[in-house]
Amino acid sequence: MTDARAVASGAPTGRGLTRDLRRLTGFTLKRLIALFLTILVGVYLTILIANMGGRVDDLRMVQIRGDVSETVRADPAFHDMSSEERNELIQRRVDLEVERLRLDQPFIVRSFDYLYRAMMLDLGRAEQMHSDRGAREVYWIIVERLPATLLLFGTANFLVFFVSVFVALSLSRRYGSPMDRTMIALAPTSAAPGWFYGIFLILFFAFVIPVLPSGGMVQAPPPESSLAYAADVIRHMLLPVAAMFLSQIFISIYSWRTFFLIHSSEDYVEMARAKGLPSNLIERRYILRPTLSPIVTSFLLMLIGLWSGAIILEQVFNWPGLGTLLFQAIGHRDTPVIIGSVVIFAYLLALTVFLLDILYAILDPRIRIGPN
Amino acid sequence: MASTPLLSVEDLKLHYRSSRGVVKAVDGLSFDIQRNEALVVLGESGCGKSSLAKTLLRILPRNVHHCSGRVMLDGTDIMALDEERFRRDVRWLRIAMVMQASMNALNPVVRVGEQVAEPLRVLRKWDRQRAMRKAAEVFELVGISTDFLQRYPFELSGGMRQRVVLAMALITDPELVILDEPTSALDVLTQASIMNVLKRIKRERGTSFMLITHDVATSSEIADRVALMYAGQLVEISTAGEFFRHPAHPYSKLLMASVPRLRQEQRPAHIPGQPPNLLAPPDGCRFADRCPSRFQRCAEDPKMFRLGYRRQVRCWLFAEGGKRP
Amino acid sequence: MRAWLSGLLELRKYPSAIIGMAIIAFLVGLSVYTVITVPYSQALELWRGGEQWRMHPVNAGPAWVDRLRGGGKPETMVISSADSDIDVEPFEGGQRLRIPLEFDYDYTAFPSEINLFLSTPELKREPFTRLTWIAPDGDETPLGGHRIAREDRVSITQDWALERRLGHVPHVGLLARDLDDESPQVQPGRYTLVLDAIVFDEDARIDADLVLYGRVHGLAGTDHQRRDLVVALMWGTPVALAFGLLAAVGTTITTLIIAATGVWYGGWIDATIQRLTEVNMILPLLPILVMVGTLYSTSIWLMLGVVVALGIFSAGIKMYRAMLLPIRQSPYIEAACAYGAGNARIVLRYMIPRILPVLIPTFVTLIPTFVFLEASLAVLGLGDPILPTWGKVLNDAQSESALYSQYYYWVLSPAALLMLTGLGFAMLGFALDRVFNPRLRAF
Amino acid sequence: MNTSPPSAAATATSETPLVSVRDLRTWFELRQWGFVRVGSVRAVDGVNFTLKRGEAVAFVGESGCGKSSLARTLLGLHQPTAGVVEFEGRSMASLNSRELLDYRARVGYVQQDPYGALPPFMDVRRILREPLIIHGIRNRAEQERRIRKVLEETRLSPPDEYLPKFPHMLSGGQQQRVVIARALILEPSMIIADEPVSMLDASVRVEILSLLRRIQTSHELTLAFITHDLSTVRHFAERIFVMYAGRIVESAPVEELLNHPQHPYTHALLAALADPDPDNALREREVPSGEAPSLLNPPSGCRFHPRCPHAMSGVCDVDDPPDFEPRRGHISSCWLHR
Repeated sequence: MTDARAVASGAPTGRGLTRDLRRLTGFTLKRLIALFLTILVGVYLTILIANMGGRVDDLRMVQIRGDVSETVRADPAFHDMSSEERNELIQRRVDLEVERLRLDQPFIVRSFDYLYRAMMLDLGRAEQMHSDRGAREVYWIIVERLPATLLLFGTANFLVFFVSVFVALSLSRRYGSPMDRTMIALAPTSAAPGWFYGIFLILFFAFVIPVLPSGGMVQAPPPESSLAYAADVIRHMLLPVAAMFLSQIFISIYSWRTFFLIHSSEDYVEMARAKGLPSNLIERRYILRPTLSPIVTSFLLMLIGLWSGAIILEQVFNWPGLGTLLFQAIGHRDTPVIIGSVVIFAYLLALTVFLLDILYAILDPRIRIGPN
Repeated sequence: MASTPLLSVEDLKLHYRSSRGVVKAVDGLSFDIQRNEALVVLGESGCGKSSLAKTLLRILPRNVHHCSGRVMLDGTDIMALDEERFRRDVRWLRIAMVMQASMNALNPVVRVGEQVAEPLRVLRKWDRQRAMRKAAEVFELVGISTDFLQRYPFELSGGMRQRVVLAMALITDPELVILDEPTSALDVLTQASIMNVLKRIKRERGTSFMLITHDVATSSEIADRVALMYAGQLVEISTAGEFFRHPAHPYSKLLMASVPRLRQEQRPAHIPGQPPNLLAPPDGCRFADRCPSRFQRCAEDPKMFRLGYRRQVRCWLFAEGGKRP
Repeated sequence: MRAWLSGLLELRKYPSAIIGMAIIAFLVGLSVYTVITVPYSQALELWRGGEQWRMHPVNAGPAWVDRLRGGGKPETMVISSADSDIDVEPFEGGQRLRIPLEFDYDYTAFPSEINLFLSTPELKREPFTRLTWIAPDGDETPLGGHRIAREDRVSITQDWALERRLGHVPHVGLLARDLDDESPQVQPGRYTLVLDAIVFDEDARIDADLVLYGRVHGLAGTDHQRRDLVVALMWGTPVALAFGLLAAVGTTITTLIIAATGVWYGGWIDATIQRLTEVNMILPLLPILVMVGTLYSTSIWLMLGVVVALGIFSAGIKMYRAMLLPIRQSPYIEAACAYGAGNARIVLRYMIPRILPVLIPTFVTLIPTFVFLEASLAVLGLGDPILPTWGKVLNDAQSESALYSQYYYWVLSPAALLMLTGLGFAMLGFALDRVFNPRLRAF
Repeated sequence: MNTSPPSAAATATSETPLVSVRDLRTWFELRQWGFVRVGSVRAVDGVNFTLKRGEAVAFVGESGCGKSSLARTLLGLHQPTAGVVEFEGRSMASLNSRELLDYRARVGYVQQDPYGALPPFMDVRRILREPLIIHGIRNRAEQERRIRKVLEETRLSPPDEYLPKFPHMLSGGQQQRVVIARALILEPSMIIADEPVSMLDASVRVEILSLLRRIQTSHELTLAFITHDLSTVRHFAERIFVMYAGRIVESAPVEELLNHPQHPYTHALLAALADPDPDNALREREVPSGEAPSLLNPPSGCRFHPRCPHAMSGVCDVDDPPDFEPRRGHISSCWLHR
């Protein structure tokens, strides 16, 4: 008995923790390697799609030739050349440019070069666009827009996530109540994406009853004090966040409610009830905790979905984020920016997936320790 | 009798709704359990025996339709207590339970030690140290190494998990432990060793047991008395000696004859027919359809007839016995 | 089969399922009607726009909305010379024609535009005509003279000299009761536009059509290119349904078969499929579609192909895999192996049918997702270049700042149809989910 | 009944056992990420036995002792890692796919969980037709005739009542009859029944076991009956193989084994088993300590030695015990018989 007491009073806790930490580190490393490979393949696929075995190169050749002849013709220094001489000069310059861009090498070779540069986040230079500070590097153009996107989507997602989980928990307690039925009935409204609700919200709150701005991130000119600036950004965020919230919340509540109902009929929940535990403890430790990993998974999957949706929602609300950037790049046919955005999206998604894995392992000992 | 029984159940009913109608899972049960007594509730699957356990601990399914009756624990009607009182005073402190399918009875993401100590921490407000010490004690009692306190359920074998669940039921020293098919998924050797643990606990601590099972052979390992259920009703309550040696109800007789025995030449026989549908149980005796000694009166519903000391049988064949003083 | 039937019968208990099915039936009916009455080639031709729409107003709202609100906005009026009594007065080497174009104007609002279309078929010398506008009170306004080409349009609205003379735009000034009023009222009654023409031919003819463009038009109104939106709204239905259905079928079936194959064979095949799924998970669908649309073509069929291709290794595989793994272990599969069922038979006949009930609701709810995806692409300006779709209407509205100009109908009608589609399928899908998903049945 | 070979062949083959298994090993490789090997589970690890035609035998052991893996290996569902399985004198490893399909028709399989063993989306008719279709019997009338015949044999009559039913509409006993009918429909010469009654109610168990036994005798089938419950064996098998941790530790005719158990493990099993008796409550049973070993890493020497009350250090924990024959026809692999 004394022996048992010594064992029970602490030592194994420490041992258990170090064991868990060791396993967790190993798991994280493994996932990192796997994810790195995944990104590698994903980005390479993106490059392949973007170049479709070199078709973009043809476009670029045409463009280079056009640009060169333009500059040559416009330069008064070459005006008195004969047309043959001029053509020769143009050809030389084109060749030089082709060599500089290494367009003379086979695509497959360059594709790995592109891959290397994309992995190093060297996304090249934009053809038309530039960042607000004037940089032409795609990387800077994108990085400048990223915070706006993160702010908007982060806020909306967290709102949807926490509100839905907590409403769902309370609904699963009030199974069959009028509130419960209403939520079920409202769930199909989530078939429409956020931008769709955005249009209605703009219609009502910016035009029919003009109380909120119809788009943008901050009024022009922006307010001087940072407090007023923040308040103005929040005012501009209201409609897009509401749009995303509306389009997601009911389906989220519905699925969480069902999820919790299913899990609250697990044997161990029944056991906890039989054990006389109070219901808030049961909810916290017996319903939420064992199901945290699927909850987090679906939250992150929702994030992934919304990343994609960002493009159009930002466009509808004229929000100066990655989505609008991509939209503008389409308008300018600025290929490097488009490809760069896709790569950055891929990185963001990969990061999300990685977070998901690690959270999974932290939350669920079954994954962390594993049945070997 | 002079002493009040530990648990006394009168006319307990539990009906629940299903998509096809109301299922009368428990339909008017009355029995009692004395202190330090083990009552075995025997019955085939679907006869309502698991619902009985859940009704006693008031962990009812969401689709309950009707639940009534009196459950007296040491003289107080615990069915009349409100939910919060019941939770704080009765659950686990006085009646604990070992669930069927212990595989899933443990929270997969909480270390087993904490789960076992949890009732003390929550209901008795013990501090962690003290609760864990007690947990280590019960682990010893049920025969698990205290190293396992820090393990997660999925790291344990089925037998170990079953012992953990048993430890959890014993940690509050309850007066009554309800065991719902505690060993049905386990191997013969593990089964026997868990039955040994139960016997020891009963002997050393004077705990009362209610063992719910369909396995006649295992039930005899611990039974002081046997209650046989059929289609939501009790058909016979006897002392173990009488039930296993001289079953009274025709169903009891057939059931005993159907048990394969290792040390007996006689070949087991099966019971023809099937149990009735609990959605619409037949009028009259529910076993009549399958009963070899059926006669006219079986069309009426028999009541429990008294047959000797603490022995009752729900069969018209014993109607005379019931009239005897 | 019987299980399916009883499942479908069960659906009757869910009002949302019935509403959903009614909506879907309506949409399908509308599609069939559209495809039959307006053939594909004709729809494309109509949607291309141009001269064929010259008789339609620009950005007119739906008529029924105005009538519901008790408004008296005019619809388009066409007064044709074919219906009027033409005075013919021959002279040497030609004739003098007097064509009165009479009409009653009883609307309370002014038209949005006035044009006169003239055509003089087979004339060698261009005739000359002088126009006079006669109001109900007898006031005559000369509109000047014109030499008429073979096909000619006299845009009375854009007659700047006339506008200066009247003090209002011509389509207001010509119909106003009192020109000095800041906001003039319509003078109701019979108007006449008289064409006095001199033609230099014996049996010459002049066809004239006076068009007073309305402020409302038909069921759905018109857009900035005078196109009737009914065409786009109607044709948008079969396009949306076909896209949604094909994309849903394409992704679901391929994904399911791949997941089942992976689960059945296990080992490196499963591992490869899993890794591919992970790669696919980090490929963002919409940006890639945008990229493909920008770099190659925005044909709806190419988009469909890309959607399906990217959908094959989608996250759905993980879901199906999780559902199929326990099925792969289930005794009935083992039994099938023991009596000699082959791999293909096990995958197609034993594994897939088992999860079909769970799949059908997912499939139904997937359809609107793709419908909205197509609309999203169109709103981004990557819609199919030639097909009329709801998304394109939204895109036009967006780029013409419809909301700012208060052309709400332009946004609301395609949005309503999109919403209807979304709701219809989602309502049915949710009900199906509750009927066919055994885990949900109790709830 | 019509599967029995022509009489000339019968005399020739009556000497050769139906099934002969020599040093059979079925190991399962544990892999990570689908390709990295991290170890093997030795589910069946050196098993020898022969089964005669028309014989009913039982394999008894705790769960995880490899008895189900053995059954699956015999059924050709797992590839043996090493060793030989011969069926009618032919090694299974030498069969081509056509012959393997024929073999599958010759061996029927009855599983533990009758509900799980039936595809829930098929009705009884379809369930019984499936094996026929797979084995090329496509004539509808012939299919129907065979289906009705097996339903009669398994006492599911009248057949018309059961044919259109789906598994969930049947009781557990009826489901198991359908499973047995499916195992019989290809007219096999052997049936492997893996815990056929452990998920059924006590009152139905005897019925199903009797049915299996009756079919076995009337069709002169070989019945390999796998169970963890010794008490059901007595009346339904002629010979018993006791398995422990991937090996057969003892084999003998039923009465012989029950009355004169030789191996300590068999002793323990018999001591742990209760017949219903009120006196059971008064005594504790002798149970060996510990649990069955992990098959990933089985103990050296005799696999039972860590739990054995008679273990001799230096012997039992070092060398594998060979098969001894302490009594006639009674084989036990334990160093005590040395």
